[in-house]
Amino acid sequence: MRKMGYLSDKFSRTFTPFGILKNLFRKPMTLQFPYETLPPVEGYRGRHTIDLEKCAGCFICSMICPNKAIWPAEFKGRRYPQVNLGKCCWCQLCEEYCPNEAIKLTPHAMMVTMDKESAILGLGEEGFVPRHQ
Amino acid sequence: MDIEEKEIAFLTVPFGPQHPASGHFHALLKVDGETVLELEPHPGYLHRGFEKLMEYRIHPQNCVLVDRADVLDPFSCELGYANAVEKIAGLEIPGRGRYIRTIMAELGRILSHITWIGVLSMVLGFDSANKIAWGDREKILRLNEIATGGRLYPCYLCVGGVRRDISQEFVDETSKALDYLEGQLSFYDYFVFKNETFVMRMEKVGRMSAEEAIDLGATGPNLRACGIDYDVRKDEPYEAYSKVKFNVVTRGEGDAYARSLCRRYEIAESISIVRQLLKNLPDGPYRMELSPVWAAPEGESYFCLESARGEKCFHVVSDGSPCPYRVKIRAPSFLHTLVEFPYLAKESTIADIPAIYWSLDSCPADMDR
Amino acid sequence: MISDIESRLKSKFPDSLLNVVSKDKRITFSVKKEESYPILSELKDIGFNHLSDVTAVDYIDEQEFELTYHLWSHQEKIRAIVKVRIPRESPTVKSVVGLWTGAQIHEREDHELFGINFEGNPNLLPLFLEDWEEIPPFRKDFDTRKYVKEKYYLEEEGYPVVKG
Amino acid sequence: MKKLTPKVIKSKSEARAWSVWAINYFTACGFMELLPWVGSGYDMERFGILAVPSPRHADVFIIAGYVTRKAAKRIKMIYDQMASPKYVLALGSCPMTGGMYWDSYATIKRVDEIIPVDLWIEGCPPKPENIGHGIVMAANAIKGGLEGH
Repeated sequence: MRKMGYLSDKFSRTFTPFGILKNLFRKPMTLQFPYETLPPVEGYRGRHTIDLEKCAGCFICSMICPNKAIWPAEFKGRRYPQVNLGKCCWCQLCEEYCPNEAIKLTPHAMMVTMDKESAILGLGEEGFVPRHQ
Repeated sequence: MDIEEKEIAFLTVPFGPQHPASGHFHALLKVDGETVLELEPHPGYLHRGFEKLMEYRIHPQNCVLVDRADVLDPFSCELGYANAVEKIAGLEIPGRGRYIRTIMAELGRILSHITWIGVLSMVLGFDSANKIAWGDREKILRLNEIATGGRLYPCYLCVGGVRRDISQEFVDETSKALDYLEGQLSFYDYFVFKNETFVMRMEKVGRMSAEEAIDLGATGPNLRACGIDYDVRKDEPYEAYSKVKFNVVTRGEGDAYARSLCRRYEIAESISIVRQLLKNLPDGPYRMELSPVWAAPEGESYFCLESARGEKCFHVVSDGSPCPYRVKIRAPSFLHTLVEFPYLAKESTIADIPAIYWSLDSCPADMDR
Repeated sequence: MISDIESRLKSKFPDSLLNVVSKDKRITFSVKKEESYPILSELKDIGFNHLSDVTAVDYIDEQEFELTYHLWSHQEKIRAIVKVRIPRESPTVKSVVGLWTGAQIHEREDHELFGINFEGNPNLLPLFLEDWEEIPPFRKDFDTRKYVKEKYYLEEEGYPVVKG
Repeated sequence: MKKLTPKVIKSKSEARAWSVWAINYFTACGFMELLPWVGSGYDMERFGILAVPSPRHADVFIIAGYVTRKAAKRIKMIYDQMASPKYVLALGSCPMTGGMYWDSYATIKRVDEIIPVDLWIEGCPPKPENIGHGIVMAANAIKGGLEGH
């Protein structure tokens, strides 16, 4: 006789008809990726945006950044912070420490590149211009 | 030629970093036929020198960096570091911040245990349970995303409280996810933990008695499986654990199956803890206002907490400057992999090595820091 | 309880316990290097059977290492923290592998990252780093940013461009 | 229901695009974001990607995070054993520029010093949807004739 184990009936009968029926009509767990994805959450920390008017050029964001991902860059005669997504760790310290909320993180998170240089967010009219495809 | 003079050479089998069951950890097995005579661990593949890096960063940057130390249960590292620094300065966190921290710590424990069920069943070749378990952990990561904005690494703590408040949407989503996971637990019972092959693979494998476990420095579910009810949440209550009722899961056998059951019942405990916390969540401030370049006063503190793997302690020495002078992380996986695993692997067969290794639930990133 | 542990220690080692602090189930005291082993074995007999951690802190301006033994007793649920100061030039201290087997790996890590050698520890091979030539990396006089700048980055001015 | 069109494999590169096998050696914390892909969250086997234990059968090497010096030797060894049209996918910012551990003495700052990398996916670690975006992009690129190394 097999020694009784720790749980009450040690060896479950793996063939349980109701279990199979229950699983037969359950929604599949897999999301068909390109057609179905989970809706993005509005508080998610994704790519950065910057408001050029609000930015006072104090570069507190580049000082607080743990990975030194924010470097000054020239744009129309003034120096603005430029984010290098290749170094960033999306910790949102720059948004927290910016005195006049110029730099913000958006829930946009689709960042795939073939070459490394396009990881640096270029400066454009309405803030950062992603150079990805 | 006489057999005795010839020095018997044993075969050494590498249980390498590229083995599907080994994680990022290398061990040399000295093998005589099927039985393993001796196991020589070679860690260091994920060593980034955390404690050295933390001496160059100020406290908010450290709170972001430190949750990369343990990949399977990131929130426990943040909780440890923030509490250790607060103990030096003697800060008192507002009530709501304590409750939110405890909720996130318990959700991190559930996340780590469900990921462990997936990895263990993959290692035992039980792929269907692995796929289902890794599909289930999405629910907790979804909660992380809603509450903190980050999926795997919440980066949610700062010295003095929590960086964001949790919304009513998070509370509803959490109760829905917990009900779903409670239903899944009964599914895991009948599908994994009472499965005949799983029980035969795990029973009487890697057995250690209570004295051996204490001497080897085991903590967490591995120690509680040997019958000793050492749980830091009960013995040195921190955050809001003194206000919740839960019991410490212990079993007596001390083998791989007892460790698995310990973790399975701990998920049920954590679910009930989070429900109690969500029920009486106080209002009010969730964070203390500290200056951006806040410096802890001179002093030293040793804060212990119960992470998913065991007792995780932070020894922080501060010399009054914004950066900590020295941080030492006591990682539970450090002892599981480099002391208990070689001890348990003696006289076991090669086929049992993955079962023992992952029944100790040691995370290679947590071991190397 | 914590008071009778303190009294028992004081009776055994009258003058070698310095600045004893015992507060909310924790007893903390520092000890001279010579008497570290007998006091630790006495603590083990009292009932501190779980060695949680052996931490090394490098006080470079006082030219000393400070080893902290964190012990925990499962019966009385009390934590004991023992501090030992050792000189920085030739840091040697008696190993406690005989008392707790778990200490073997803590000492091996401290040996590799700080250069403290523990007499009596059989296996002090390198643990994390493979063929490491510089001084032990966790010492205060090893500057990791200067090391990284020479080895990996060309110049720091604009973007740190990587060599090669 | 979606229209189930039979998939007609027209060219060699298209056949190669839909059966890219990944080696089962996931280095670091990016593996935690690959779990939905390896498991049943998004299930990469729908794209023909299988986690294969031996480098001889593998086509793509997924570098899932920071690379320490000790691991760099093994990564180089495994990369050399892979069959010729091989691709490398790097997750996160640590392989690209050292990212989080830019001042650590033990990690390699740029992975493409060791092995040539074809596709970078940013994120720390990147979201599964982001990895999916990368996988679809890689498959189209291979179908379009991206020659590996």
